[in-house]
Amino acid sequence: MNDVVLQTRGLVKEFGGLRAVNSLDFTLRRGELRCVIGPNGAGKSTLFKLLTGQLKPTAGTIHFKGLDVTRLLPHEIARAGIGIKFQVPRVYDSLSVAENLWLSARSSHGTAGAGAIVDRVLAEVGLVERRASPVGHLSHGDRQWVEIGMVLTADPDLVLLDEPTAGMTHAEARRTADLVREINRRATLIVVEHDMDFVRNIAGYVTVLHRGAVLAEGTMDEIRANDVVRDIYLGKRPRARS
Amino acid sequence: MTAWALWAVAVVVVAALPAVLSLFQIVQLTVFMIYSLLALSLDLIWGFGGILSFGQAAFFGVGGYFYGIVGINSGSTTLALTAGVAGAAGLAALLGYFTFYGRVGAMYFAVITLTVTLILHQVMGTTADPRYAVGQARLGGYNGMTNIPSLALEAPGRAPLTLDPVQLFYVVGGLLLLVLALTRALVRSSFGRVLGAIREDELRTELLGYDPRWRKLVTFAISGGIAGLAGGLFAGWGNFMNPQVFSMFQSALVVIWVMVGGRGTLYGAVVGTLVVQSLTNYLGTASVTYTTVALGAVLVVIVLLFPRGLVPAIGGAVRRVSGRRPPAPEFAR
Amino acid sequence: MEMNRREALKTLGAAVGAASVPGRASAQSGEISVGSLLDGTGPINIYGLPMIDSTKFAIDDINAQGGVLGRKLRLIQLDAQSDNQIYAQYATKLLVEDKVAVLMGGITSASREAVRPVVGKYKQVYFYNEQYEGGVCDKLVFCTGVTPAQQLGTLIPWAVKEYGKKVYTLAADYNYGHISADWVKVFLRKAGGTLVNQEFIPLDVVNFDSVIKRVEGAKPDVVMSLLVGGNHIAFYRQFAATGLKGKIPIVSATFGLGNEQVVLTPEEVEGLVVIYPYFQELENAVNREWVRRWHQRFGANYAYITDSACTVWNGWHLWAMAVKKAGSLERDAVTKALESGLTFKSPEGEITLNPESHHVVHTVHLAKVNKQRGFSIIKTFPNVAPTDTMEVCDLIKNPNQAKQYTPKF
Amino acid sequence: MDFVAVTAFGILYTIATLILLALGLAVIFGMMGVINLAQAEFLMVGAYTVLAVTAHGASVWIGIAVAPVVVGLLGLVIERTIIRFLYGRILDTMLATWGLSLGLVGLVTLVFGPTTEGIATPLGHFTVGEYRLSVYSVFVILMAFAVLGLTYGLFNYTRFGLVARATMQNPNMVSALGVNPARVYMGTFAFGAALAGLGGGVMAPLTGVVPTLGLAFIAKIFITVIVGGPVILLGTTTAGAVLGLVESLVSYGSTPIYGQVAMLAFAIILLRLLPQGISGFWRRGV
Repeated sequence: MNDVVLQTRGLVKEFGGLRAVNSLDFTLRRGELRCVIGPNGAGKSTLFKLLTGQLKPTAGTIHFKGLDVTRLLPHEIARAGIGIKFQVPRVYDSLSVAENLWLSARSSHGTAGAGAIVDRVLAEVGLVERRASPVGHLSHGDRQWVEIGMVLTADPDLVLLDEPTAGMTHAEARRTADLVREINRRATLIVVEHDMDFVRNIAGYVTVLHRGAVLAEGTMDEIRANDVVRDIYLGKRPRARS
Repeated sequence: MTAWALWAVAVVVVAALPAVLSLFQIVQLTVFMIYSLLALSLDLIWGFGGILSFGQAAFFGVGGYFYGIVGINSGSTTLALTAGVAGAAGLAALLGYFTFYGRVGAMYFAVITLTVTLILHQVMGTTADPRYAVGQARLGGYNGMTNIPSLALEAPGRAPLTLDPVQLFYVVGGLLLLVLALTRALVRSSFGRVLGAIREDELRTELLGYDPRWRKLVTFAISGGIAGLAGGLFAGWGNFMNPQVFSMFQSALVVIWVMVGGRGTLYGAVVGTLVVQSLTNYLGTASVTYTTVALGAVLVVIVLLFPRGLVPAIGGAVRRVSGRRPPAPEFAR
Repeated sequence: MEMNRREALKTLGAAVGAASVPGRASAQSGEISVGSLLDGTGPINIYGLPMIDSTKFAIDDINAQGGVLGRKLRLIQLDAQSDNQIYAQYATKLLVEDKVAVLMGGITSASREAVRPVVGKYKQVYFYNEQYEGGVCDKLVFCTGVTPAQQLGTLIPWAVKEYGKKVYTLAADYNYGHISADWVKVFLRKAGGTLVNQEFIPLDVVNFDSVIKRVEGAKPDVVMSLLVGGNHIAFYRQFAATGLKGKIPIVSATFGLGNEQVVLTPEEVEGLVVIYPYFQELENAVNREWVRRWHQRFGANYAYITDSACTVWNGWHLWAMAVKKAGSLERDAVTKALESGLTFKSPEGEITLNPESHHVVHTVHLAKVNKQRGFSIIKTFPNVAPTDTMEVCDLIKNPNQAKQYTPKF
Repeated sequence: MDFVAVTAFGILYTIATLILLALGLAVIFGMMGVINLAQAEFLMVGAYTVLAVTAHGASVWIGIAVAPVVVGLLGLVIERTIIRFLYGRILDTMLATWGLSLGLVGLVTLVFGPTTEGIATPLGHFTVGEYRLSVYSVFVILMAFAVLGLTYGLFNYTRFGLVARATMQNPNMVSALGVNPARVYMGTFAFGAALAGLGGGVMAPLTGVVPTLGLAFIAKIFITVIVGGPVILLGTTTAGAVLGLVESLVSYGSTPIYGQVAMLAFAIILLRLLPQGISGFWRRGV
């Protein structure tokens, strides 16, 4: 039990009658690389908002590294070691690449150590030569890298990645998959993704969400074989020979 | 290098001015510099903190009244000035806790700070009765508090030296440059850069582990303290404080100074104050009924033609003329 | 009062000249700079504009008689924009930069108290030409306006006799209102009347509903109004609107200074009794001539020549007489001349400047608002002394004073 | 007993005047997010229109009818020359309209001079027990509710109202549907100005009309609108009722000084407890 990093029990989030998250029980062990898939409106982004404290749950609890974080404020949860990367990169356009990274590095390692970590991660994400240019001038792909870099410099225990490959070319997606595995060496991950190739590529354990609850959990192959998932997720089709 | 050259020039100019100006112009410039400090306090919280406060006039007034009360009763103007700064910073911290920890929206924060100022205007306006006094310092209602002691240099063991207009000019000028330098340093420090990040995207910064509430509160308290310092100096300059400092006009005037000068440039606040105040003064001496019409017209023109304020506009023009690429945001290690 | 084209251009021209020439005092033989600081804009300009007109008229009148010491007076008229901070700044400019031979101005007591410390710091003669709450005892300051002892001391005994003992006081909530309300208590006790209630109203209150209900409930014999400013005009209007005008009479020591009788209609305020040294309708030779020349200069449709305008006229002429008598512009000489019991044939009647208190002994007139948006004189009280200040302030015996006494019970 | 009735009437009257004066600003702020600090000067110009009309012999009622038209046109001119360039820039409009209010006060002083002959309150008075009330105050209350109804009707039952509400919620979509948002803003700003003109006109026979009349109202109507929140009519009505109630109760209980302080303090508490204003719960609308 001691290697459980994250556990939600009976987690509910209601928006005036609509249950975006419907008594969700979810457990994550240290070092896991969990993918979360499901159609739009399945509650994926609401779950991430609950895990990061942006939304307060209507009911249920969230435990992170044994600590009850249900009622904590976003910055307290971030300090406890949960980092997030948004689907549309949320970075500081007016600040330079290095400054963006510096901000997250300083948060967890203090002003002293921040400079060195920034240089190391800049190399990892391949943005060394763009370090001084304002992020506002970068391409969409580079901005994704900046945000991934910000996650790396913060060095959290649990990383939430919200569709990291959105808007990326295949080559960039493959590079991202390598990087996700690299992050996984040091941190546990939950990746929300629609790109099935990418999910198969990083091949962790998969959870399928539907109407705010867990529909099915298992390896990628088990999920592909699961008829219920196919009907719900891929829509009703004449029962083709699987 | 250019930054240090600019500072050196500024110090030399302030030092040389009294020799060049007439006594009245010195007295006039002293109060303009005091107003610039007040504008600076708004530029810190608004230009850098991204939070528009309509309450700087309240902290200015509190600073002045505290200076008056402590000055009249204790006789020591240094103590009075510290009381002014502390009183104003205290009010700012209290107001900051009440609003930032309540997650109040930006527009509502501006209205709350304005309402607090109007309440002070109402309440201080009703203290005309002699029984409203703190020690010997009568609050004086709309007529205001009179016989406030002039600023004096006090050294332990030596009789306090009341400053004459030229000495007061140097003290105020020195304080303005000092506060300007300190705020520049604060803004460039790691605290200041996180504040800038909060201004640009508060949620993102919160998700990086920074608590925006106490950072905004600390910045607001510092800004309140600077406004309180300006209020204390003003009371020491004019030996007089009255509730008109809390009026809606005064609250808006502080915002006008910073908008005219240009937000987020620190120097903009000083330039904006000097431009608007010398214009108001000139109009006042020009003729009787044209003052408000002319000031109104000028404000409308500035908003339409120089939306980002004079200093950025001038800066932009200089850059366009000199062809230099806009400076990349420096990143001090 | 239309600001006619010629008048406006002349002011602009003169001002540009004044502003551009860095105010070095003109040489011994040239013009004498004199300073006037009044509110031309902002809420207080309903009092200020007639006073500014009177200032210019007085300066021209003195210059027409050869000025003083053979030199013409050069008026520097500044607009304080109803802002007390600007009063302090401009007072400094007039005393320090323009080195004016005399400073006159200030309308509300607040503006006077902003100017007085500056006068104290840069030591020059200062005239405050406006009705006020009395008690200022300052070697450098001469208050030529009427004080509570002269107004209320005469009005209250008359009102108690005329209307009855129960008085309800409504006062503007600032120093003038508070101190004058205290004087109402003093004179009411002397006249054997009783104060039913006393209420202080902020300057920006426009809705008098609750106040009127309380007045109605208290059923006083007479209402004593010490209300001030444009917004308070609403009280008289709403008082009449509820039909109380006929029922409960009003007497006032401030009504008319801001031409309230012009803004309000006769049906609303006819019969309201006031008391001042000056009314445009005064029947004496000096006043008839003065009003004729005033209308000749400012136009016949000029709203009304207020008491403050006459006080400003008195102030300038008293100063001019003192300078001629002293034969110099030097401050102490002029002060000594001003303390020699000067008398002046003012449009209000003959006035004398009391040496000890630096205040003026006025002839005071009771009058009531008439149908022509003007006043009809009821009774005249010659040579009423400013006893409230004279009892406590003797600047001959102990000259270095610069404070304001308030009534003690 | 009749003191209670009279006080209740007084409270209703205070609330009615607050709503009548604040509605124009609510329409402009709620609909276009523009803070018009010259709104109080629109009231003043409305009052002066009534004076000008009655000075030329017409009755006060014609004056009150003409006032919204004159001020509406003034609003149109100002919108076309100044406000149009400042949409979306809320602070710049505050600064520009502040300059505008200074200018309007100066101009009116130049044209009308500081003191202008006023008009008495028409319609006489009636008595409740031993107290007397002016019939005109009943007219003011009826006018306030009439204007509320008119505005509600305009925004909910007319084509212009529908388009205006759509523009408020999504200007881009409206232009995609072929409506020019600028024209809608022009109409809305003019309507807001006309409401202020009407409010000023109705107040003319009640207060002394001086160029600086607006200064007494600007703070109160500004705070009422902000406390009211995004839904214009509902917000302004409830905020006007609550703040008006607090102010008049305390004024009757003690003195007008504490009445005004109580209202301001209560506004702060409301802003703190309801960060989106009273009507923040309902979707943005009318």
